[in-house]
Amino acid sequence: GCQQKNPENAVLPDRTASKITIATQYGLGYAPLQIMEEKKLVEKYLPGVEVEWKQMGTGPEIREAMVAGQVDVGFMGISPFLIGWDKGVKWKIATASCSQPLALMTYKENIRSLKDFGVEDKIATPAVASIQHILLSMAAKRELGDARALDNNMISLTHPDAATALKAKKDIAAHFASPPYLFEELADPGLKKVLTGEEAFGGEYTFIFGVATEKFHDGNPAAYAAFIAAFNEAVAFINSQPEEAASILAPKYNLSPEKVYEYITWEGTNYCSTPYGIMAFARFMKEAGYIEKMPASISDIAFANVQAAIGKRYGEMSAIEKLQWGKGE
Amino acid sequence: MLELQEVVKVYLRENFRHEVLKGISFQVSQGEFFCILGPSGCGKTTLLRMIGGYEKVSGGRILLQGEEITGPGPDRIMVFQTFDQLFAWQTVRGNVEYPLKINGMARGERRERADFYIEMVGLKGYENYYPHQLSGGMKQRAALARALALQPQILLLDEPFASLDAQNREILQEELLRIWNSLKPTVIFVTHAVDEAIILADRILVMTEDGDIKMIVENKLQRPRRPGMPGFARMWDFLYEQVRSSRWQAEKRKN
Amino acid sequence: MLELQEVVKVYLRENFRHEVLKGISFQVSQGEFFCILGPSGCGKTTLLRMIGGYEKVSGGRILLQGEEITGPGPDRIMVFQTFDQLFAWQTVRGNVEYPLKINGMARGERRERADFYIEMVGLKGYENYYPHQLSGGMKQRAALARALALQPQILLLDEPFASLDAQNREILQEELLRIWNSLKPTVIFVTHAVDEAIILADRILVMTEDGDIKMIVENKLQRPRRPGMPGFARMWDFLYEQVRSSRWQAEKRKN
Amino acid sequence: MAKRMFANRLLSKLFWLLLLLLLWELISRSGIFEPTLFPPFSKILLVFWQELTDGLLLEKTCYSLQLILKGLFLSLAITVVLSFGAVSSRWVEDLVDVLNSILHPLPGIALLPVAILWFGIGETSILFIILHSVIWPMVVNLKTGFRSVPSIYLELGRSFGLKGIRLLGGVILPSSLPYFISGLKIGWARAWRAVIAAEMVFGAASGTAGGLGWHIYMTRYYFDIAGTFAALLAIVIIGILVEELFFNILEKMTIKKWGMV
Amino acid sequence: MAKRMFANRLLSKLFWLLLLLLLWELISRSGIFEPTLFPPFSKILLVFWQELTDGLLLEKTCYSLQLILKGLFLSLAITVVLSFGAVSSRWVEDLVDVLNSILHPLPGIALLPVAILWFGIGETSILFIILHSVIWPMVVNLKTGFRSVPSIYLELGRSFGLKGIRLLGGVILPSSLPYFISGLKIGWARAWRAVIAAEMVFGAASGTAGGLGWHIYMTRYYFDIAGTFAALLAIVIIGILVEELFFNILEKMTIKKWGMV
Ligand SMILES: Nc1ncnc2c1ncn2[C@@H]1O[C@H](COP(=O)(O)OP(=O)(O)OP(=O)(O)O)[C@@H](O)[C@H]1O
Ligand SMILES: Nc1ncnc2c1ncn2[C@@H]1O[C@H](COP(=O)(O)OP(=O)(O)OP(=O)(O)O)[C@@H](O)[C@H]1O
Ligand SMILES: [Mg+2]
Ligand SMILES: [Mg+2]
Repeated sequence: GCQQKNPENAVLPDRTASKITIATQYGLGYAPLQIMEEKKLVEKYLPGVEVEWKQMGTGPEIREAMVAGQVDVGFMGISPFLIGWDKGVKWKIATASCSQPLALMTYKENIRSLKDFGVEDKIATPAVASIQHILLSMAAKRELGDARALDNNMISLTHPDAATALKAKKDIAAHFASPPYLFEELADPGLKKVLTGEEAFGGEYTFIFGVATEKFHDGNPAAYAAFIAAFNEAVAFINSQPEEAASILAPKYNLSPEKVYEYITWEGTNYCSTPYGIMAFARFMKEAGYIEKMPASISDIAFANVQAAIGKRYGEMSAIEKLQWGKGE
Repeated sequence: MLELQEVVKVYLRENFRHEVLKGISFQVSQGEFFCILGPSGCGKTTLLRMIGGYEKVSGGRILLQGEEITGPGPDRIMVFQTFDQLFAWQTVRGNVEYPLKINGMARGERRERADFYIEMVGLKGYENYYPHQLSGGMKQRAALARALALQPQILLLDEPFASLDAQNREILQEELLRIWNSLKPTVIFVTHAVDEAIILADRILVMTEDGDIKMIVENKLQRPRRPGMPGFARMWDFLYEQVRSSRWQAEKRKN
Repeated sequence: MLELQEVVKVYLRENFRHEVLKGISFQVSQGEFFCILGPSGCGKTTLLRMIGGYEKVSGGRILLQGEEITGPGPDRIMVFQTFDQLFAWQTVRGNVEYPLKINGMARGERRERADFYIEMVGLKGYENYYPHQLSGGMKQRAALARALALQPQILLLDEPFASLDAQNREILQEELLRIWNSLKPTVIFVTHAVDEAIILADRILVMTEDGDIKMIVENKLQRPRRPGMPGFARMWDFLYEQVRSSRWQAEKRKN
Repeated sequence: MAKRMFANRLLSKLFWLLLLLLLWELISRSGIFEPTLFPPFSKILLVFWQELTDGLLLEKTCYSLQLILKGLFLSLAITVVLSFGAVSSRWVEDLVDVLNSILHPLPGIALLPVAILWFGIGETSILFIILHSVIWPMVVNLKTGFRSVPSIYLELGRSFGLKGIRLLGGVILPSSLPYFISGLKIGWARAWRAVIAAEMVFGAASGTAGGLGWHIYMTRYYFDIAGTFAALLAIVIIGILVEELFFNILEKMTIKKWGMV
Repeated sequence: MAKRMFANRLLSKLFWLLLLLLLWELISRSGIFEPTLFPPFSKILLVFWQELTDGLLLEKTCYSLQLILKGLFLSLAITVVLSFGAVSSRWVEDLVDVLNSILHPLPGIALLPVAILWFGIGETSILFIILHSVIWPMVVNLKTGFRSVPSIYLELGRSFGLKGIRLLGGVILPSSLPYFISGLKIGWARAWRAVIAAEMVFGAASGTAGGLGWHIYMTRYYFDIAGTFAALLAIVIIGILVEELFFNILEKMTIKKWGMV
């Protein structure tokens, strides 16, 4: 983290005005937040702070709520964040949350790789600039030599609807799924994996980020620091005591603790507050025209604590910094 | 032939049965002009509606040519007492033509027939008016024209002339009798006016206020009838007295 | 005092102006019983509605105590010609009581007054009926009771007795005159029946079929009036002739 | 209109209901459709029963229902004011017409940015979405109803000295009650749809566990289609109860008794 | 009801419209609200104009409109059949009532699994969502309308020998036209809402570039709120045109001319 602030020497006005509103979406990708809420970790680092938890439907709503000043820290994918940043929203990445396995699933026997997709074989991704969409374009560039090769195959469908359509074998051939739909689809013997997210990206990448407004970061440093510290502790807790974490999380998801345990320890799942792959996504989105600006450096889009976790070596990039650019650089 | 056998009508209200008609029996033969006289609220409209098939009997039977009436039909056309019986979405001419059209009459013929009856009831010039643009009496006349134009076997007329001036009423009485003479439909005619009953009817049914038959009077006066003619005044006095006394008796019974 | 000055009423229809009333002027003094006679469709209802303030004049003025009428008011109550003037959601008693309640009468008093008038019009026992459960004549009587119970300065009655039997009509004529004698409201009474006009009115306005004044006749017969009394028949003949000729003239003018 | 032969309509409705459910069960069991997506009704019922007994469903239902009732009452008040304004004044009528043609076709979801900006992301925004869904169809119906009041009733009301709000309550509302009830029925159903949709967006934003809409979102997320249908079943059951107990009785006590329908 | 003094209502509506827009502009420019979420109307108009001139908006609007019209016509037919069945037969009425209380409150989004299962993810599913949105409010109104037909009209119709479908067309429909038009107005607005919502789900799934709903989704996703509002503006303009040109003229030619309102 950045300046490790003791609650005792926190600046006075901060302590009185300490309120933090955190918005998440639904799913186990946001598990550290439920741990934080349940174990009152923010309160631990900043006694007296008032934490408001909001669970919302999709990324754009969280983004709008942050722009409207209703939310201090929101969790979302890389694309909604970068699009907002590109449009001038004053916010930066405060932490990564997790990586999760993504995979392109199909029920068609004849499809084994991207080359096998015919003109009529539709692939569902959640939205045009979604991470799934971008990963697929990256893979198309690598395997087919053209980032736009699959553009006419791709259609937009939300995950539940795409999963439904895939199971019903109706109108679509493949679905670029994320958990828990991916788990569900992997369990279906009629479906098989064509491509994983890491294969597409060519390395590790972060799936979900915590984004904070600059207003919150600058105006309420104590609360910001408490949030980061608490988040890190929650991530550490999940990683070191997954069974206990699973039993805390289970009731919140209406699932059995065993199931939750299975999910949070699934191969490819990694709760980690250090981000991976952010610059590669930014570059790709810029190239594809989804955004107009390219961040000059990581510190343009991430707060100092993130920069600290990534590091910056003189002359060349640090090992983790390199990973932000993926294998493509 | 129309035959009512012990017809009873009961309305159920929250806590009690309102027995409107208590066992009415009479017969009307084909082509007869039959009048019903009776105080307001005695059940004349109800009776007519049951003959028309719009209302179920609560007891007894109504037979038409020996068969029980089960619902409305184009053999019996009723002119209702209320002013809202013209279709609001059709002009006067449209209203008169419509049932003819339904029954398959060709355009030209029905136009001609409609205009004939419209003129007869004195609504010439108002063919293209919508009902809401007519006066009360004009609405009633238009409804009458519509019914007459259909030339049904049985005409059920519920105080069709109540809202007409004496002059108009006289003319229409004459026209009605002319039509009746030439086509010989059975006419059942409800009226409050004793003189109207005498001028028009072959037989006159007088009802008591509590929904029973007081008497049926045969009207043997020579047609055409006029108020001043011999026997008219006597008949008038007699009927008037009957209606009045039926009312007082009912009142006494109530108290 | 009510004064009409050159009142004109025109309805605009798609392609032409229908001039219903063409410059009507007359005065009715406070407490007068004024009758309007005229053929169906001549504009009687329209005239009454304008006095009631429900309809705008197209020309001329209507003055009440020297002030122009701008809209309806509780000083003028109208009994309409149609059967749908009772509030469907109130019982007979509710209907009669409601305007009294609006005008701030205490519960007990208005109940008493309502019941008095309901009995007067012969609807005792029907207090709790809803309008759709009444016969046509009963609806009209209930509306009359409601209007009388309000005891307004001016009563506008549009053929209130048209759907009543002779007996009921006679009783209500008497009751109306009794009330008029004791409270002395101004009454403007539209009727088709010449004898009714003679029995009731101080003055009788005869209208032509095309919406003009034919004449205003002063009725100097001694009250109480009865059809058989001296002078009645002569007056009847005279008025009847006037109404008839006004109709024929109009017809001739049209052709 | 059509006269009924049997007094007890509930029986015949029950018959249809059971028939439909049977059909559902059969189609599902036939295996034509993927059974995880189209679970047999018996399974839905089982899930429903479990969730009902552990109190979860009841709690969520109450939460949503509470929002709906608030929304409906507010909508009702606003609708009456708008419609009455519209029939009283030409200017207000034109304003209401303009607002109606602008706002009625706009989906709540498209107004989210504004809703979030103005009302935040709590209950108020959900209420806003409900109001936006409920008010306009009710205004359309009530305005038509007010305009259809027979002019003779208005004339009588004015004659008796009624004006403004008293004319509204004494004459206009009772006389346009069939339209009003129709509008209320539509509003009730719309409120359900709106609350479900809004909760899916605002989720458990208000700090509580959320209502049925959020529950539907969650069950769908974890592919628990039977759970989704169990939540829908709760809505259906409440819908039928309200129809039979509230609307039918309301109609029997008013417009049917008065001979209006 | 209230008599109008000026014949030209359009003028006064225009006045209100301009006033509302001015208000929008002023509030937005005042900076009380975050301007990216609440862009000034002038900016929206600019975007609207750009998108209009480059043909994009027109194409998207036509696509959505085409879906709506299909949906409305289908719904109309189904509604009339259902409502007529309901007034003709006690059994059908009970079935329609049951269907209505089951389906009316269910949000389209909750029926998505079933819709996808049955109809896939193409236009048919969008149509299904539209029908589900439009049919029920229209059924509620039309059923009330049919039941409110004065019994004297039915009696006359039957007397003249009308039965079944001819009674429907000749008497019942014209007499319940105010309800019908109200229902149609609601249905029209609902169809818009439904098509927007459905397109957000099914996106450009049908292979074309998608309609306004998809456009709204995309602009929102790209945080182009002015673009979102420009799309809404297209809906509003069409709404006003249809209100003024279609509904007003329809009313003038029918229920107003007939003295029904
Ligand atoms: N739905 C109903 N419920 C209860 N009573 C009713 C209902 N309909 C009619 N009645 C009663 O039936 C009786 C007869 O009514 P009807 O209309 O037949 O009288 P009428 O002889 O035609 O009278 P009028 O000359 O006044 O028209 C009335 O006392 C009325 O109250
Ligand atoms: N909205 C309208 N448009 C055109 N003409 C109308 C309208 N309303 C009424 N009229 C006409 O006005 C004339 C007078 O109608 P009014 O109701 O005053 O007659 P009336 O004397 O009361 O007749 P009745 O004795 O039959 O009731 C009629 O010729 C009628 O056609
Ligand atoms: Mg009668
Ligand atoms: Mg009249």
